Amino acid sequence: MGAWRHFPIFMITVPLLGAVLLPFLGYVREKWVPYASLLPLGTSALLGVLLIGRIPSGGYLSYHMGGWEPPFGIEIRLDYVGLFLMLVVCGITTLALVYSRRYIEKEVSGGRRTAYYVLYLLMSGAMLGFVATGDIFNLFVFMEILALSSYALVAITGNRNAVRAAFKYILMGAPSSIMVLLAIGFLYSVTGTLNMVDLAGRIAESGFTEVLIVSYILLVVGFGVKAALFPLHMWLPDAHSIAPSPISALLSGLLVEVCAFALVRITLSVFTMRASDLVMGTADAVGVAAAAAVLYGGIMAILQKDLKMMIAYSTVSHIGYIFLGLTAFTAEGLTGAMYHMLDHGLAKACLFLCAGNFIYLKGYRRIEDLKGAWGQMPWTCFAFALASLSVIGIPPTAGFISKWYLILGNVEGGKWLYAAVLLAGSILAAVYCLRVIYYMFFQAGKEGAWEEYWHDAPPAMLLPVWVLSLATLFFGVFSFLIIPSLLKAAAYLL
Amino acid sequence: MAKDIVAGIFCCVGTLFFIIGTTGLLRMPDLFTRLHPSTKCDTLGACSVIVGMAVHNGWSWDLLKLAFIVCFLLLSSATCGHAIGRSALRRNIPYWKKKEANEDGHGA
Amino acid sequence: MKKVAALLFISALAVLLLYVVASMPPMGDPDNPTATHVIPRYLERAEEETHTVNVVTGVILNYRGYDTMGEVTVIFCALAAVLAVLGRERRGVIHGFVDRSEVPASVIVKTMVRFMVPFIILFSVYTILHGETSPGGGFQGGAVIGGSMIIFTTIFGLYESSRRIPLKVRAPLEGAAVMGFFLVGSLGLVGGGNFLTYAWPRVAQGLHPSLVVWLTVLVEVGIGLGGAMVLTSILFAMIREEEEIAPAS
Amino acid sequence: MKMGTALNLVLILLLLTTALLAVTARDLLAAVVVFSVYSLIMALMWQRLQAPDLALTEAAVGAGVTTVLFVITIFKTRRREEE
Repeated sequence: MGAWRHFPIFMITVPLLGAVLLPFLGYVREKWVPYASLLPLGTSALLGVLLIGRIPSGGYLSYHMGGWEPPFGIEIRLDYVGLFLMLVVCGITTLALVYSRRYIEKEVSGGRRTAYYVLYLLMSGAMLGFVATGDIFNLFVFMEILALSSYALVAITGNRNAVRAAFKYILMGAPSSIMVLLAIGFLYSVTGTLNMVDLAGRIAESGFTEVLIVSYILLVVGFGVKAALFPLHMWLPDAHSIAPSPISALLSGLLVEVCAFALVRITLSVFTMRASDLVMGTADAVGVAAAAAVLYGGIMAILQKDLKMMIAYSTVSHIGYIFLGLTAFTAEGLTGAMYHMLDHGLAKACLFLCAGNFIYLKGYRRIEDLKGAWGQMPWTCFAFALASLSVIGIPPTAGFISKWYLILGNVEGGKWLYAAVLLAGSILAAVYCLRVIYYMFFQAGKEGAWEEYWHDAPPAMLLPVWVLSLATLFFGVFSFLIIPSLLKAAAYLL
Repeated sequence: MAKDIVAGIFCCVGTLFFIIGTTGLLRMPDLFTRLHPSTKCDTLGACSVIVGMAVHNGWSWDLLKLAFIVCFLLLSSATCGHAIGRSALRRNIPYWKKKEANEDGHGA
Repeated sequence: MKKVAALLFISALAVLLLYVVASMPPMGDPDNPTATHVIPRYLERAEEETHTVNVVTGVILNYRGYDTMGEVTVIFCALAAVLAVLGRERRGVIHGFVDRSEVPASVIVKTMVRFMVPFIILFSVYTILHGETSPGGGFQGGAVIGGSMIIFTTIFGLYESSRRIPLKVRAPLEGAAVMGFFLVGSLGLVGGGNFLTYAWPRVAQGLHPSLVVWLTVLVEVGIGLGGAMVLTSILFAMIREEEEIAPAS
Repeated sequence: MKMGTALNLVLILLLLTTALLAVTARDLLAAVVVFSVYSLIMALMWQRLQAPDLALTEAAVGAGVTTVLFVITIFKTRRREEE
């Protein structure tokens, strides 16, 4: 045991510390804030990279906070899947932060800029803590930071629409937080513990079935709202399309997935064995909702006129994909869902940042405005096309791999209908993505609108976009680096 | 025993003042007349309850705390009453006139 | 229609919750799962292990200190959220707020507030410093200081009170709670402990136990200062008017 | 009935009443004032449930600070709820 066992906790706390130090820097030298905020996230990413290979794919790292053994103190429990997700979080947040500087200078007024970076760091740190923790109340605490910072970040531009979208988000989000808190309280009252592993054992012995059932339902609904599972997704399209683009990328590419992951963790590691009947019943319901989400999100995305709105509805659809993989309860399905979290995160972040480039340079939000955009902003358009391919699931990209495993998992679990729904979702994705690509590359622009001068987004905004889109390609071609370990970890989780 | 009786009397007197004060607050017709029972009787009521508690408790360091509570209560209650009354006066909040009271029966 | 749906939803939820509460283990039963699993150790050994007489403080700052670190981050996050929506005063610009009240505070009120505020702050300092022996602690004390700042500001105005607690004091101290936790947490690493170790294993190895008490008090002071500054900053951000009264000299 | 139970019942009834009033009041300032009363009763409840730390927090934050912040918010926006 070297110093590396302390890395996870510093991955989480360094961004939080950075966030509380920023206001002072904002007072002394406001211009340095965007650059300085990169430092804590970079540190986290570095520590995460150093952790690669330390955690075996069948095992986990258990870190006892304050040295108190688990049921008494708080435990950080990081398995292979958790570390994988933490690395995804670090990568995407760092890239979107690089992107932020120019975009935020334009969209957010002076007095609020420091607050933007503070909230950004808080959100990143909270996501890392959320993924890593092994204590169910600690999960709630980090969920609160996450929720609070995301409400504020949606509203940060301060115009009327943004505030309204944020308010809608709060109206959905606050009750869901209360539901999760109530569920945790109920669980504590019948088990007397908050540690997830300990809870699993105590639940197996507990005789209070009614309380357990209700608390599970509350957890599913609570996290379902946060993850925007189909009937509870109402807040998502507004919030995700109106927020500043880097924040949209974070919300769509990470936040909903992290919440879905939390639900999975609770399902698989807290409500095990004894509660399996109950979980199966709820899982069926979730499966139906997820299948509906895939189709509904796809159809709504086709109907949209606003580019960011379209991408947001696509997220609703893809959350359905992830949940369909999870409810298959097979190693392949789970692997597919995990891998889909990665490639959807990368692709969605890339799409939103591309949309941000269009807004930043031209102020164009509608899809029709993009006619002939390729002649003016080729780099952005190419990245957009590449990420779209991953969203559709065309072979060399990562989207293909994850969809392949998702369908495989559902077929293996005997759920042919869901496999068909997944395929249908891909066709819908092809329709809404290819339409945009068609406009960009093969349609002539309006006279003069795009022909004025050749200038693409500044390098600081192109670099993250390209890194993200190339990453979808990379993880498609080199999926064999990760998939076997994920399969092993998934089999261990089940 | 005698101590308990004295303490009980003080507490009862205090509670009585509270009841009177609250009744006054509900029954009085306008802001200025309501200020009168609510501030005066509350101060007196709370103070005599505290005196009762002090008697019940006997000699100890807790007496000092009670004395402080009485001090702060007297100061803050009087100041609050003054501030409310003064701002109401300056904002020309209308006084109560007997005729209006008769019209709607209860006065308030 | 909407109202009926909302009513139905609420009543369904209420029935569900009442049903759960009815089937929960009876309150106060010594055989409850809550009373037999984790709690006994807290109650029996907290004083020896955490060196805090107040078990609550021992649990929230030591056994579950990481949760409390998250909570203070939530508080800080609330401030950041308020500033993200309302904006914040900037350096070198003196801000004021237009006094909307038609009645200025009288001399009596001003004198009383000037007399009382030090006592309130004294009380909150007492609450913060005695968090490990008696009920209270950083959260409560910080809130009381914040309350005293609210009283002072409503009577004397934003200009006076932001002269006493200027931005250059508030900006670094707003995160004092998280910083305190991080500092104490990192100190835990010295000597082979884990993050947030308050030196209990080191005490077992022969270090003086007052170290643990001092670290606890340090965290409490951090929480108190941070909470007070966060509340003050939220208040200032809320009552600040958009127009800037005078540029800095 | 024991004195303690009676007191608990009274407190719970007051708690419910104030909670309902706070939700239903059309005048937002009245709602805030009732909510502050609710917090105060809640603080008493915490004390009766033997949680003095919580009681202190509730009294300071719930009844004190949030009330003032709510009042400021109301004076910055509209006082009446729209019908």
